[in-house]
Amino acid sequence: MKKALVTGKRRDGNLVEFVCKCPEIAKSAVPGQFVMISVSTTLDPFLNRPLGILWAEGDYFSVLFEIVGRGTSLLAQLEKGDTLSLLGPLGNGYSLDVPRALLLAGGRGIVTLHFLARTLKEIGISISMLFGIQNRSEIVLSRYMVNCAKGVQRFCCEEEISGVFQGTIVDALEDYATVQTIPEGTGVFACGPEGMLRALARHPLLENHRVEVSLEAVMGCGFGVCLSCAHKGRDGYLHVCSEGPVFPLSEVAW
Amino acid sequence: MKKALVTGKRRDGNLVEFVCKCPEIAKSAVPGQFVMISVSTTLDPFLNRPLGILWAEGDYFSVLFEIVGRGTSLLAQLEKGDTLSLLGPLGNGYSLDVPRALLLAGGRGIVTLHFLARTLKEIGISISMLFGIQNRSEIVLSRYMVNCAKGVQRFCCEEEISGVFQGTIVDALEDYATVQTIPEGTGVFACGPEGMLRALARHPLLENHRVEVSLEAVMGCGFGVCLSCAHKGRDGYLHVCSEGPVFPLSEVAW
Amino acid sequence: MNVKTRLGALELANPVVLTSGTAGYGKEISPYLDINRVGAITIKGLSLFPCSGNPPPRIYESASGVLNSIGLENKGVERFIQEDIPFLETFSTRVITNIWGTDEQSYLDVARVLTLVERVDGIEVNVSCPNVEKGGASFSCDLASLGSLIGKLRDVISKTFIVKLGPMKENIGDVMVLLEHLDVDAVSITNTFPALAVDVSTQQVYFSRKTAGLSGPAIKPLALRMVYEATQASDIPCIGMGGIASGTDALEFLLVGARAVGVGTATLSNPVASMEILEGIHSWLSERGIESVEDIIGKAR
Amino acid sequence: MNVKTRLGALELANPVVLTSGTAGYGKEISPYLDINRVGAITIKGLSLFPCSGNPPPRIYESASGVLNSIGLENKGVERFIQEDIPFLETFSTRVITNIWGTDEQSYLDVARVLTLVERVDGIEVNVSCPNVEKGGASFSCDLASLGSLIGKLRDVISKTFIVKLGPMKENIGDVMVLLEHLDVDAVSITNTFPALAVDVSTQQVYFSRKTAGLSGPAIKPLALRMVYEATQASDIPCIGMGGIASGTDALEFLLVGARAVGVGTATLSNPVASMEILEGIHSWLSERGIESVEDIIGKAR
Ligand SMILES: Cc1cc2nc3c(=O)[nH]c(=O)nc-3n(C[C@H](O)[C@H](O)[C@H](O)COP(=O)(O)OP(=O)(O)OC[C@H]3O[C@@H](n4cnc5c(N)ncnc54)[C@H](O)[C@@H]3O)c2cc1C
Ligand SMILES: Cc1cc2nc3c(=O)[nH]c(=O)nc-3n(C[C@H](O)[C@H](O)[C@H](O)COP(=O)(O)OP(=O)(O)OC[C@H]3O[C@@H](n4cnc5c(N)ncnc54)[C@H](O)[C@@H]3O)c2cc1C
Ligand SMILES: Cc1cc2nc3c(=O)[nH]c(=O)nc-3n(C[C@H](O)[C@H](O)[C@H](O)COP(=O)(O)O)c2cc1C
Ligand SMILES: Cc1cc2nc3c(=O)[nH]c(=O)nc-3n(C[C@H](O)[C@H](O)[C@H](O)COP(=O)(O)O)c2cc1C
Ligand code: FES
Ligand code: FES
Repeated sequence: MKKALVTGKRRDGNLVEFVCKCPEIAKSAVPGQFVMISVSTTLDPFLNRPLGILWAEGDYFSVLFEIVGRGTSLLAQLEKGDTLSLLGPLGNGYSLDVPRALLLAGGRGIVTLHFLARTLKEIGISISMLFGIQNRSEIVLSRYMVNCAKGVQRFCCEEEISGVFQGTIVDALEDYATVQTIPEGTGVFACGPEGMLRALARHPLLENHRVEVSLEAVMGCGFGVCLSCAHKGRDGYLHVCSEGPVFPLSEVAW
Repeated sequence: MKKALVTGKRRDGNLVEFVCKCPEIAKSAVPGQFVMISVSTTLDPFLNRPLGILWAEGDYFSVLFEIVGRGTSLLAQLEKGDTLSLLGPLGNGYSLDVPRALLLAGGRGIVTLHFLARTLKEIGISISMLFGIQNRSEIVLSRYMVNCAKGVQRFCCEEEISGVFQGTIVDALEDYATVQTIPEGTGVFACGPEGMLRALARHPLLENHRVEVSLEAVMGCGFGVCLSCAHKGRDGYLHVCSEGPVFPLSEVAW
Repeated sequence: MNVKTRLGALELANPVVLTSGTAGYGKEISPYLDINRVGAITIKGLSLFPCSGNPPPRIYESASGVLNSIGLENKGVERFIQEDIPFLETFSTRVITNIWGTDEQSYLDVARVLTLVERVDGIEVNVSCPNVEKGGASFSCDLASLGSLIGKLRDVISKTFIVKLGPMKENIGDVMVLLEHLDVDAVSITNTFPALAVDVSTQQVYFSRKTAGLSGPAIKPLALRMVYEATQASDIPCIGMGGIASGTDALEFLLVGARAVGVGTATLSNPVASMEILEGIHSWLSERGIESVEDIIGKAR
Repeated sequence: MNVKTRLGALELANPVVLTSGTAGYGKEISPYLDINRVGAITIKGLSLFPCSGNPPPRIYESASGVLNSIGLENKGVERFIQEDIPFLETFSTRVITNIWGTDEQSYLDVARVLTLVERVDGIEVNVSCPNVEKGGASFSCDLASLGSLIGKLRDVISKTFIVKLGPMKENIGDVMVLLEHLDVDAVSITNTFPALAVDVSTQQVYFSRKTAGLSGPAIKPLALRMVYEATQASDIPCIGMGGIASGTDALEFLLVGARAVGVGTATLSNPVASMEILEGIHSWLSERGIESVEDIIGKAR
């Protein structure tokens, strides 16, 4: 297991961000990858928890997570100065060899797309980003949208918020497509709840594009030994931790 | 469960003392009683740990423990400002209706005898105290000997330490008896390892005295429902948490 | 909201039951918990004569679990009636007495005494005590001896008759069908699991009787499976137990088919665990607008 | 210090074995752990044909334990030989292949293929796979069908022949005596325990196959008891496993009679758990001046 020092903590309601120092992980991480973090020093809970990498720079990287159960609650108790025990970076990242990119992020799916956007921007690739949330409780997540000088940036919410496009990310995509065509060759990257990804999978607007999605699965190990992270694929099961978490949308089935 | 705020922490090697604020416990505790402290917020370890009360005064009381295993290690991680979840005060204390007292403390057995000595001193009963340790690593425990103007105070160690009587607490008792007779009616109170208590049980010097000993047992609940804290007694098993932990030596068997 | 439940003819004000061996004879838990507020209290296993139990140590902690080797220590049924029934008479909660014996006769003798005690609402028969040599273990190891014991007990027990099962060789569905034929009113599932602990410091087995019974959160998934299979095989009301420490745990047992839930080891670490569990059930039901606990019993299939 | 141990004719450099299903086919764990340093690696359970396993979710966490419903997914023996044996040939560690089938014939077919593979040192037969319908479960439910399968396999297996047992109805001592008669080289004890999980948010059973197998620290006391009873009944060398997560845990299994120890679920939370366990054994022995691990095997009786 690697060790990472928590050098920063930010908490907004149920969302927690840790900035961590761990050169080994930070220097090799690419967008789309994740870490497996130990959440307890006792024998309960026993398994590590997977969290996407929000950004990595120099000796530092960051994770952003929602408190949803036992593990994330325990993790949220750690403070600046505490040490994390973890594995990573794990999994395969997004393809960076695209002429331009359209990023579709739903809720906490913004985590790995934030990292992707920063990276694409750095290497000079133009990006557009649509970010959707279900309700106003998630509004703080919009902080992680990356400001891209050239590209379009859209924020939508299924609940009514004044000044914000009301609808799902699919609605926002359709709306976006009325003003902007998605040029052939655009790399489309999506990360968000299963329901959102499923809707995108059947969407005519994306039919002829190379789309990559990042999947989640309940994980045992995160490094390929236990086969617990199965997700339906076109030909049999995909293993999210070792073959993903990023997959060409065309390989995924629901 | 009651809550107690840790208002002070002192650590010397493997020994930890917590000063705790909990008026409910502090105001009713008597010497010889103990608390059951929760050592984990997860489901492992699941049971509470019994610890004797070192002193209680006003709204505060204190515990002093040795780190010996999983539970005490976890407990030792708590800091000033943290909150303990606990039950107590539990069990029956020492008899205070004695004309004078002789206290025999072995190792961390000093915990409850420290409280007893302070209390007897307060109510004006003359005390003598013999305190023994096995080796120099326990020397910090001598801090908890109570200075009693009138009585005798002796410190012994099985290992050689210059200026300190070398021997077991039984040796020290015999040595003490050569210079000082133990007047009839003296309340004799002993707390320490099983081996020490067993040696005292057969000792001719204590034959005609009222001796009370404090026993330990591995405990499930600490409040009398599970019957796990059995200790051999003259007539069947004694239950350390509910009938003790203080027993007349005459009732105990080995 | 209606949290009432029923074990045959016995109505419980709520589904949370204190299990045998973790609440003493009633008196011991009372300073910490108002026993009128639980659905029922089950008394420590009683035998005809007092039993001194096993030599210490009697308890050991494993990962999220507890091994006990109490050895069914108890004061015997006569002393219980003299010393504790008067105390229990000052309460209105349901009282279930747990019993055990070393042969059919001794089971029958205890049952005959307790069935005459007015304050006793139910008699729970422990047929799986792994801690005592020649103990109940033999009665649950095959259907024939189990059937013989239970059949005879049925004839003498006029209270709500509960059979307490533990892990055993026979298929649990077959056991349930047998118990249904024998007209048992309810079952308690499960007792502890046979287990072992080793003390590496002495390089010896930890308990003098070698094996001991595992309970606590560690066994919850095993207990859930047993309750699931038992309640699928038969409609005998079931008190589900094994590692319940939270409202969610209790709901899991109700969802798979238990009509009541037992709280054992959790009481040892928190004497009011049962009350917190009951509150957990209450708030979960009310958050979902579920009117009656009946509505969720057996919903997970 | 001598930590060598022996499973029949197979010598292991140390007693720590990676268990089946928690180390992949070898390749997956290799970036994290030098597999030459463990006593042996056991490969994920192989069947004659590839098997796609159970629908997700496949894993659930309970108190100090893990329920899995992988459903014995594997690439099949042929692909294993093509894709993974060449990789394993670059290592010197002992390789044990775990196998399963749906009837005697399919077990025999896999065994026949693997017994010819030079790199394979041992064949471990899983007779207790609770996750697969019509799976191994049937072979361990009575002595006759177990004996029939094992007898036939013995005839075709020329490697070290290991039978992997799980919880079952038959008395474990009787099973050991039977296996001794059938000339089995070693046993692995234990496989996972049949268990159930409920998702209260959906009010449904969590796994699509309903029951799943419980492993991890929660089951250690149950596994210790099985190993204790098995090694008392027979001298067949035993790989003890179930919840081992520390050097102390491993020593407990060795003390009750295991000749090697398996590390499974612990690897999932820490890929080098096996190495830390081995170091724990080393330092415990050396602190006590014990020369050889042999000296403590079976000392706790
Ligand atoms: C590759 C990957 C990357 C992830 N990145 C992030 C991230 O950046 N930020 C973030 O907040 N969350 C992320 N998740 C989800 C996160 O791992 C889970 O929320 C977390 O493991 C829940 O742990 P818990 O103990 O708090 O919840 P539990 O008490 O275990 O469960 C609470 C709920 O969460 C679900 N859940 C549990 N484990 C997982 C899992 N592995 N994947 C999905 N759902 C799960 C359960 O089914 C249950 O409904 C990621 C998951 C994966 C697989
Ligand atoms: C009434 C009473 C009062 C006590 N007062 C004090 C005190 O003031 N200060 C102090 O340091 N300790 C005291 N103890 C002992 C203390 O409870 C144990 O050291 C502690 O529970 C060990 O917990 P653990 O998880 O760290 O050890 P574990 O990992 O559980 O075990 C480590 C070792 O401690 C032994 N042990 C475990 N539980 C107990 C127990 N309840 N009693 C005795 N030995 C045990 C085990 O057998 C083992 O050898 C008291 C015990 C009792 C019964
Ligand atoms: C200390 C202790 C004593 C027990 N004594 C008895 C008993 O006398 N009779 C009985 O039928 N079950 C007895 N049990 C079993 C419990 O009633 C219960 O069935 C089991 O512990 C599982 O529930 P739990 O995990 O909530 O504890 C005892 C359990 C413990 C922990
Ligand atoms: C994810 C997972 C997959 C497993 N797959 C297999 C398998 O294919 N064949 C087998 O015999 N045992 C399998 N097992 C059982 C383990 O090898 C081991 O016997 C069991 O988990 C107990 O050990 P542990 O508590 O150390 O994990 C699996 C266990 C887990 C957790
Ligand atoms: S989580 Fe273990 S293989 Fe993917
Ligand atoms: S520890 Fe439970 S009765 Fe004493």
